[in-house]
Amino acid sequence: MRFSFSEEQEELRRVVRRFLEETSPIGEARRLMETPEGYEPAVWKQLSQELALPGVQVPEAYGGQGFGFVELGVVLEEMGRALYCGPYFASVVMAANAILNAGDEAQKQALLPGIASGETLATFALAEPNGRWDADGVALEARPSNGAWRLDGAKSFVVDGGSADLLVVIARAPGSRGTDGLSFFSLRANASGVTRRPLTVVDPTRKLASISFSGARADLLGDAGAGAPALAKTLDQAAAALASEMAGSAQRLLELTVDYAKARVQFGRPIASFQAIKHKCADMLLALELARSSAYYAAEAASEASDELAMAAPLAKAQGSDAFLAIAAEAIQIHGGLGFTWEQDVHLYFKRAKASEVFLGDPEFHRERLARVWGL
Amino acid sequence: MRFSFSEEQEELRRVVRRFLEETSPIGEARRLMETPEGYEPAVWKQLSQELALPGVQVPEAYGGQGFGFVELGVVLEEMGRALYCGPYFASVVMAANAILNAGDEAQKQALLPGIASGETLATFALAEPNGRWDADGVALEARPSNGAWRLDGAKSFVVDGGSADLLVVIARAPGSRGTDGLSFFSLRANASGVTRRPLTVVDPTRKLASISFSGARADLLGDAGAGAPALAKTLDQAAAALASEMAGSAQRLLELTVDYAKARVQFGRPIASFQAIKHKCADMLLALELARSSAYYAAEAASEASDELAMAAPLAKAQGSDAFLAIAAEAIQIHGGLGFTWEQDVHLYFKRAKASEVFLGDPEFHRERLARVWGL
Amino acid sequence: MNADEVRAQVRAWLEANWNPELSLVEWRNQLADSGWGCPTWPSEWFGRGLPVALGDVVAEEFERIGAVGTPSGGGMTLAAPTILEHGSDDLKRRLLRPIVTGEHSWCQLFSEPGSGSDLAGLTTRAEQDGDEYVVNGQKLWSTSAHHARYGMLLARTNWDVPKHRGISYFAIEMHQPGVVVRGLRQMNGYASFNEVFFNDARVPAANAIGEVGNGWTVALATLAHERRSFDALQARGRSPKGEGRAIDENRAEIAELMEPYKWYPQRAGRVDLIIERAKATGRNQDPVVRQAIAKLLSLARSAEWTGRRAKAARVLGRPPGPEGSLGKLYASEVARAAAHVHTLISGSDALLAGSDGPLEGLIAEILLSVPAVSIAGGTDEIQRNIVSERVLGMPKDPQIDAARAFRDVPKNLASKR
Amino acid sequence: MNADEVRAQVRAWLEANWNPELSLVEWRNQLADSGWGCPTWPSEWFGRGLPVALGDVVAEEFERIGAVGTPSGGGMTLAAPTILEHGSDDLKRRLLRPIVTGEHSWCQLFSEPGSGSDLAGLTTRAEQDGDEYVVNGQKLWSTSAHHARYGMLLARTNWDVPKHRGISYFAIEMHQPGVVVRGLRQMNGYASFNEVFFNDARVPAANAIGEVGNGWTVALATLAHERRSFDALQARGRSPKGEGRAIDENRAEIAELMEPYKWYPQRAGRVDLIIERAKATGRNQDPVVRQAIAKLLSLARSAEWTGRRAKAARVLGRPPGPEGSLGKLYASEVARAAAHVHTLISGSDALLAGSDGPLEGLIAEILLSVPAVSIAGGTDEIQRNIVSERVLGMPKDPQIDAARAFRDVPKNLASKR
Repeated sequence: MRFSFSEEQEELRRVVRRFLEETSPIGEARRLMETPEGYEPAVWKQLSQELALPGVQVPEAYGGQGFGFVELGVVLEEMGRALYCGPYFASVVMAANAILNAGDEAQKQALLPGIASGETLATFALAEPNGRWDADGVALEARPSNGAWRLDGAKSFVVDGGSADLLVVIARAPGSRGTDGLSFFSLRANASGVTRRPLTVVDPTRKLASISFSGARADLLGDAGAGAPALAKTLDQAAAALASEMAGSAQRLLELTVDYAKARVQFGRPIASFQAIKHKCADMLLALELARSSAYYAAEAASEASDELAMAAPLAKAQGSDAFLAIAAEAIQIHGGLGFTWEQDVHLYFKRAKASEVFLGDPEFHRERLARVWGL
Repeated sequence: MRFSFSEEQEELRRVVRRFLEETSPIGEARRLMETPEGYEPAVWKQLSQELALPGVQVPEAYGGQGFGFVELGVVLEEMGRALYCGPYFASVVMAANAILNAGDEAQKQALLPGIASGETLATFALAEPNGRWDADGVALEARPSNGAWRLDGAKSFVVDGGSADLLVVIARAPGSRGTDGLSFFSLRANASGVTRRPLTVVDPTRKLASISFSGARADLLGDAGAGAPALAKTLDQAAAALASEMAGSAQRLLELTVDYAKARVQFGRPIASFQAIKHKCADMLLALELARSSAYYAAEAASEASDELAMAAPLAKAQGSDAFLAIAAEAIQIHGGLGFTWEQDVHLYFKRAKASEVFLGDPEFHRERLARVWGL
Repeated sequence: MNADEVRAQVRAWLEANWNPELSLVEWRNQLADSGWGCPTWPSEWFGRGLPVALGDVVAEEFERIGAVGTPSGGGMTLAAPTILEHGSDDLKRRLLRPIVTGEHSWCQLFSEPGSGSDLAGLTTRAEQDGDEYVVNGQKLWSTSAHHARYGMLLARTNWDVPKHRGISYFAIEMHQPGVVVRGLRQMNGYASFNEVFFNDARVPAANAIGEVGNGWTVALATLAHERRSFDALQARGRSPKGEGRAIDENRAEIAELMEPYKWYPQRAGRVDLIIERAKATGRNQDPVVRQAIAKLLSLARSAEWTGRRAKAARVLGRPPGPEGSLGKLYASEVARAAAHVHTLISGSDALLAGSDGPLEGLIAEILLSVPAVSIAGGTDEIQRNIVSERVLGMPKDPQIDAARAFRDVPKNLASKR
Repeated sequence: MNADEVRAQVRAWLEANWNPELSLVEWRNQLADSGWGCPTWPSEWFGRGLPVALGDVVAEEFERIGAVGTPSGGGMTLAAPTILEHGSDDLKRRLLRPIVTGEHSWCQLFSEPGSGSDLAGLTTRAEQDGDEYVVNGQKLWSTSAHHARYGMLLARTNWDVPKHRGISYFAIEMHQPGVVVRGLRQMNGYASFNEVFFNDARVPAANAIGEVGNGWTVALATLAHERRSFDALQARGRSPKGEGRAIDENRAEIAELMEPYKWYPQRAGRVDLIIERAKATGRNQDPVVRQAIAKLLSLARSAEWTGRRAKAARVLGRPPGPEGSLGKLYASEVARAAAHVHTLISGSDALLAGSDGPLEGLIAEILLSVPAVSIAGGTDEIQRNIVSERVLGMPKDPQIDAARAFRDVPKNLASKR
């Protein structure tokens, strides 16, 4: 582990930050969260064609930039900072990695270039109405039917499931249980037998959909019944990526809050001079730096495809979402009454924090995974 | 529930406080904690004969004052405040109640007057080296042998087990499990087959002993095999009593700390004027008042022998020990370096808090009992 | 006069006069004339000068018979008592009756964008112009400004004295061109509060409640009434059962008044739902969840018991212990913990709101409302200052603004003039 | 001179001169004369004026060959660098060599009962009497005062200027009638610190390090060295393996030096024991315990990683980020959480200490030692002030004493003169 970013990585950060400050100021998030698709195609196009961000971590062989998860983490940290609204997490973090982990060579050749170029919007449908994010939660059934497969059941909490063109899903063989009989599939979102419904969400800057499948025709990714390891790996990679995104949001929140406290005068002095506020901010910084450290560590572990990822990812997710939520709550508190208003931006981050707490599994779930990793 | 003390109860509080301030200043606790028996017989005699405190809650029919658990709670709150060192908790709270709950009329007649008068020092041996405080933890075996019973096994964490004359113990029929086959017994501490060993403890102001039994001859209290309800009730009564004692200690700690903060000058002002210290003290008060409220509620529930006790006692114990420990930790923190020294009294209370956290079962144990009471 | 006599009298009067078919205003004019509507007010001002205890007796009889009483809301609970204590006879004559009849509803115009915790730092200004004052500035957090006829306005009339001494308290007409009211949306989607903008609004000098420059003292009286009135508001937010014009009009009046408070139960965390939710979701099987619930309910119960101790002491006429000042801080702690446990129970469903969310979106409403508890009506930080100073007797922070002319005290850029 | 040349030179010198059979003092006199003992010191003062990086090279060679180096402890890490920076040549001549040889050990005499967080508020006084100063007062928390030959003393020589400007820094002889050292017992039973009482103790004016009245500046230099030296101390608290008089004497020296630090690992919470304890007790089966452990270890790991980030930035010569200033606060958080988890794991056994307690009393020692972490070397409250001011750039609390003559600043009764 290097515990630091290279000059190139810092440069990437500067480029992405500048781009998002210009194209996605917080007002954009406010506008887009009221729209059904929840993103601005023009910005997505620019971000794909000029910055090639969707391909940042896709191998060059599949039309990507071939960078690692550290670079992906940098991009997500900046997107979290800006509260960027777009299908990046769904398509690049979840779907692309699911395909990389589960698909065979030909399938990667077929599916990844579109994602890497930003032309295809994909997503990975993992959770179901039962709300679980592990193998036991998968109930969607897949049956072979002359050469292809048929899916029956329902997925839910699917990120940007409403706007995606390509769906990657995990399903199981009828009668199988636990980690047995799990397989990955891909299908077009508009395939017959697929019904998508947008969900009303706590965090409108991240769109979720439920998707039901009734005999929908899908293509198997990789080998039938061998999906469990790829599921765990994809979840860990997504958790690590989410940790970076949360760290970026939390960092921004702390900046907003400290700036506000320095400018806000009560009793003839900036409230930033009151020890109660100072110590709250110090505690926010303590939580933030832990979240950043674990997110960075998880990103490095993912980049090196090291076994450490199985420890680092759940750690970073559980700690990162706890930190993000605590920081968001204090940010509102320090902003006082104004912090509770719609006009102030803090609540947008608070809602993202609240959603991130349980998205991909809540802290208790990931800590239990950690306990197992540590042999408890 | 009355949520207030009567004038008589307030008067009792004043009397006990004055008595303990005169006879048991904190210096006494420092002296006695270095002695093996850990109490001052002269003070015990005075407290028994002049104030009749050991009998406060023993029915008049058995030589007591016939007051209730609220009065007992008042006495314990003051003992906690003074960090009084003596066999009161062992003899009056644990043993007397065990006998009242388990014994038959004749046995109460025989055993209680001595305890109520303070002449007999008794204790109740519940836990064993496995450290549990419930029926499942009881492994000590009792076998009938011509008219009497023989005990084999070991008890531990026995309060003032070293100085007690009379032992009340709970044991089980060989081969029985859980709440079945539990019976109470009484025997002289110096009976043959009884070996007592003082334990080295974290809180030297409360002496503990381990006691092993090899064929020791004991008398059955009440009916054989019917001890489970009396065990639960005795534990709840003891937990409620401990809650009052802890509230008294915590209250004293807060007073010591606020006084210190007002007197201690740094940077040209009393540290009590720094918001960080003020808010810490406010939080200590918040925790204290919750602990007092739940302790008082539990005492009333015990007095009224209401079903509420099964809820109020574990609630008061878990919350009370958490509050006491948090308050003790902050008390040391606010006292700064001096708070960590032997000369300062704070650490005596901290050690009592640390011990009270797990004595009679740790907060997790009692919260799980609560969850069951609430039908979860 | 003792309770039974009062009871007999009011009962007789109500039996003789209560008529549900009257218009609400007609009926309340009878209440005003008879003095039975506000029996604890002085007899020369629509009351009967009864002690509070006997006032409760009168209320019981109204409830028993099902007669409509005086209106709820800020007019009766805040404005009227303040006017009675500090207002001129002219103001009492002009303002009290329409409060009693409900024709005039009132709103509070105290807080400002630039002065929240530091209320006395307000910068809305009132400048004398003949026998009127001209008001400019902005107020915030006014719950019922959108339908109020009058406002209780705090404005600065003197900038050359320390902040507490330059404030005046006015009864200002809301229906005038210089006053603009705008609803203020909150993060949970509701809009329970208003912003009020004053742009050369005018108020007669005769509408000053108390002396000009002495407004802070008057404001403290209003705030004291406010602390007492919230329970009352809840209690009186019920109209009598039964039929009739007066009753229907009263229902409508109360509905309008209570509208902004819809989400308050969610703000408090809805601890009452925890056990059933845990069982319904099966999460009650998880030892970690069981611990969290036991901890939360222990906190909530003990906080409630602490409140009961305070009440009991009051009833016994004993000096109030510390328990009283702590309720607001407990409420924050409970709400925060409850939101956490609701999330723990709901798992991924905590992502969903509206009809997709658990309990038709109620859980989401809880999660997005609890942040208000620790802010509204005095932040937790201010409360901790109060507790440590008033209960524990710890010294204040050094006050750097209290003694200086307000003109020279640093202010928020927004509120600089 | 580059690393290889230095390495070659020191290696040659050591091979020629290192002799374990010499007495420790004999050997160290050779180190002092050769300059290889403290190669980063100036060549005119027992050193060779090498940059720090090359100093490490020399240290590596000593380690490789197993030669004894200069002593650990306050003399080398605090006193000597302070004297080199601020001391007169006369002081350097008199005081440095016995530090290098280890004949004189030193102690720090900064903190007082009345000035803890506010070190500059110290009230130990030094009054001039001819060419000497007479010292009266009390110091606290001095780790090695009981075997120190000299003390680094901060005393107030001028009460008519603000607190930072009236302090002087002296090198005072500890072995004199006016100085009494008393061990101070802690709540965990150890006595790692001393109280030092000055009763008309005397120190030559020539022993002032830096100018009289300028002691605060000199003290800051010592404190800066102290922050750096703790790791170093740990690192150098090892004597070379092997046999021989010098090595044996060095072992004894180190044993005496490290004695007071025995309980420091317990103070930090012994996170390293958690997993094995949980398995040994079977508590690892309890989901509640599993959560608590996962939370604790996550905290501990991330805190460690945060430290690694700071180090990495230093190595790359980048501006230190916030990570650096946070370590001490993380240490408190980890220790507190670890004590909680150890209790959760131990259950009733947490009642027991000594040979009856878990791990022969080690768990009890943890529970009674962790309260020190958040106090020693700057309380958590002071640390949070520092973090919010230096890292987040938030303004200081109003300073009421900084500008006033110290004589007029309120003080603790105890330290009133």
